[in-house]
Amino acid sequence: MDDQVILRMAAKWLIPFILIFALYVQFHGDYGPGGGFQAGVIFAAGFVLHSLVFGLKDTLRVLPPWVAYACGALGVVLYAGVGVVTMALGAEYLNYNVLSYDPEHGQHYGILLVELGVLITVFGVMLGVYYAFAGRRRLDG
Amino acid sequence: MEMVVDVLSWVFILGGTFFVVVGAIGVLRMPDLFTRLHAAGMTDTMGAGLLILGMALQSGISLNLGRLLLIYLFLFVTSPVASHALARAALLGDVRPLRVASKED
Amino acid sequence: METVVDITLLALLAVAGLAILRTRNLFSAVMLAGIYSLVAAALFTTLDAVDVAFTEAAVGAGISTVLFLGTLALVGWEEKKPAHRPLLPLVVVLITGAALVYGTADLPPFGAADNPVHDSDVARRYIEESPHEIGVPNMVTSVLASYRGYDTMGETTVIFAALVGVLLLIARGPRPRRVWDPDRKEWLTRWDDPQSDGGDGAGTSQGGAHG
Amino acid sequence: MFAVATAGLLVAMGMAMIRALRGPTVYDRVMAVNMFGTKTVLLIAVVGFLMGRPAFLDLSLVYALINFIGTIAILKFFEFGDLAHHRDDDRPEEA
Repeated sequence: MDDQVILRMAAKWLIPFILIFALYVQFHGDYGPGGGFQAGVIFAAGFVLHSLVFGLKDTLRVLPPWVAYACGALGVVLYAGVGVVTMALGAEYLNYNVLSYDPEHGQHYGILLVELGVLITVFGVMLGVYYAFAGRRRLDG
Repeated sequence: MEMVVDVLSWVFILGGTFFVVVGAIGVLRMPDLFTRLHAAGMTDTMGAGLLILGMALQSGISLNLGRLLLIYLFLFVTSPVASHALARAALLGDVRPLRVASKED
Repeated sequence: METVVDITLLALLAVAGLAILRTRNLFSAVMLAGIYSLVAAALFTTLDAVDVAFTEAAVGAGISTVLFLGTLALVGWEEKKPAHRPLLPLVVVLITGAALVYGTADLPPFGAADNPVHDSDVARRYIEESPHEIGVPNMVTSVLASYRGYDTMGETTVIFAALVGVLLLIARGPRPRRVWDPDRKEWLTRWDDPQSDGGDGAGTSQGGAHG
Repeated sequence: MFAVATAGLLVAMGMAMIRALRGPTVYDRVMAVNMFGTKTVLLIAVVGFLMGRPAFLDLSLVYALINFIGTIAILKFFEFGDLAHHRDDDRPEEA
């Protein structure tokens, strides 16, 4: 896809939309369909499109693999960390009621953080797996 | 007023459906890849455009209108680009357009 | 109308599935799998399972096509001829399918108001309490993220474990390649570096994974 | 009105499916898949209006974006045999 000016321009316009739309899916998940998992996949899809159109080498410069791997771990840590915080505040593990001044707000904060954790993990994992597959050469000699 | 909007959206949605079906028949019946691509493009622009216009008239001014416009915008950008990439890849991949034999031959 | 839509979509789904089974070209199988996923998402939508359809939309059409293609880049395009006759698997599948169809006879009718699921204490609790206990309009979110928070945490961990597994398997270390040995008439697995053209047969071990 | 559109879209999906099964070239299949994607986007939107659940439009939006990625991935894979190809790969090394 060397001289594909049209494709490059379209991708340049679309990728920011895809990333913003992923965030919309994430934060609109409380009201409509969607949530952390779907948002993470869509966010990763934006980077996949970048690597398809501009080449993996450029994408690796934008977002090196170690960042993807770190995201994969960070999300789980964030999710589990919310549980640790609720325990420190005197409630059961992952009981969000104590996160704010009243239970309903606490639930909102808890769900927000937990979904963010899911988003980060899914994004990191999808991109990490894609890098692992796309970065290898064809095996037949 | 409501009548007018209803009739208009009927017209647009029926027109969109017509183009979608005609495009699909074209994809099935046309003789080679590039003519088929032309038929498919008909579905994507006219069919999708008219259908979305009809639905937009039905939804009125709301969040759904914004979503419909975004869908149209994305289809408007992605499907011609995909068609172009496809036709280019096919040409590079040695699929030649069918030609009617000219009289000099 | 919805029944007609459901039946048509199910028929398309069956056609796509059979076509995936029939084709030996893995590349067209990937594309048919893309169609399969599109139809499945449309079906989930008509069945009102919007969150499932959303996941199918996000994963099935984009990412899984890309990952399938990434795999094809490593293993080649043609499916190998199976070494065994398909008769026994066919019998097994037919028996299993018949048992499953027999099982559906006992299922409550689709979408009926007095189905057991509406009677269960858990469902009633979620439906009645979640609006003022959690306060999130989308009940799927409140069940997934709050009521079943442990479950979702486990799932997130599983996804992370998938990354670790993929990285352990294919991201590092020597890269195997399949080489056709004309003398022995079979595929061999070579573990030398594909970039350097080392001596023929060096580091070759017999591959047992094929067929 | 939406019922008519739904029926038309289903018929068109069936025809696209036949094209995907018949081929004959790989590009015909790619085109059929891409067209099938557009049809699905429209079908989900129309069914949403038919059932009075316009929240389905979010789904159509996802498809409109993701379907493009799938098509580009297939085309790139078919052209280069891998997904990672970069335009520098085609240039001779400058010593």
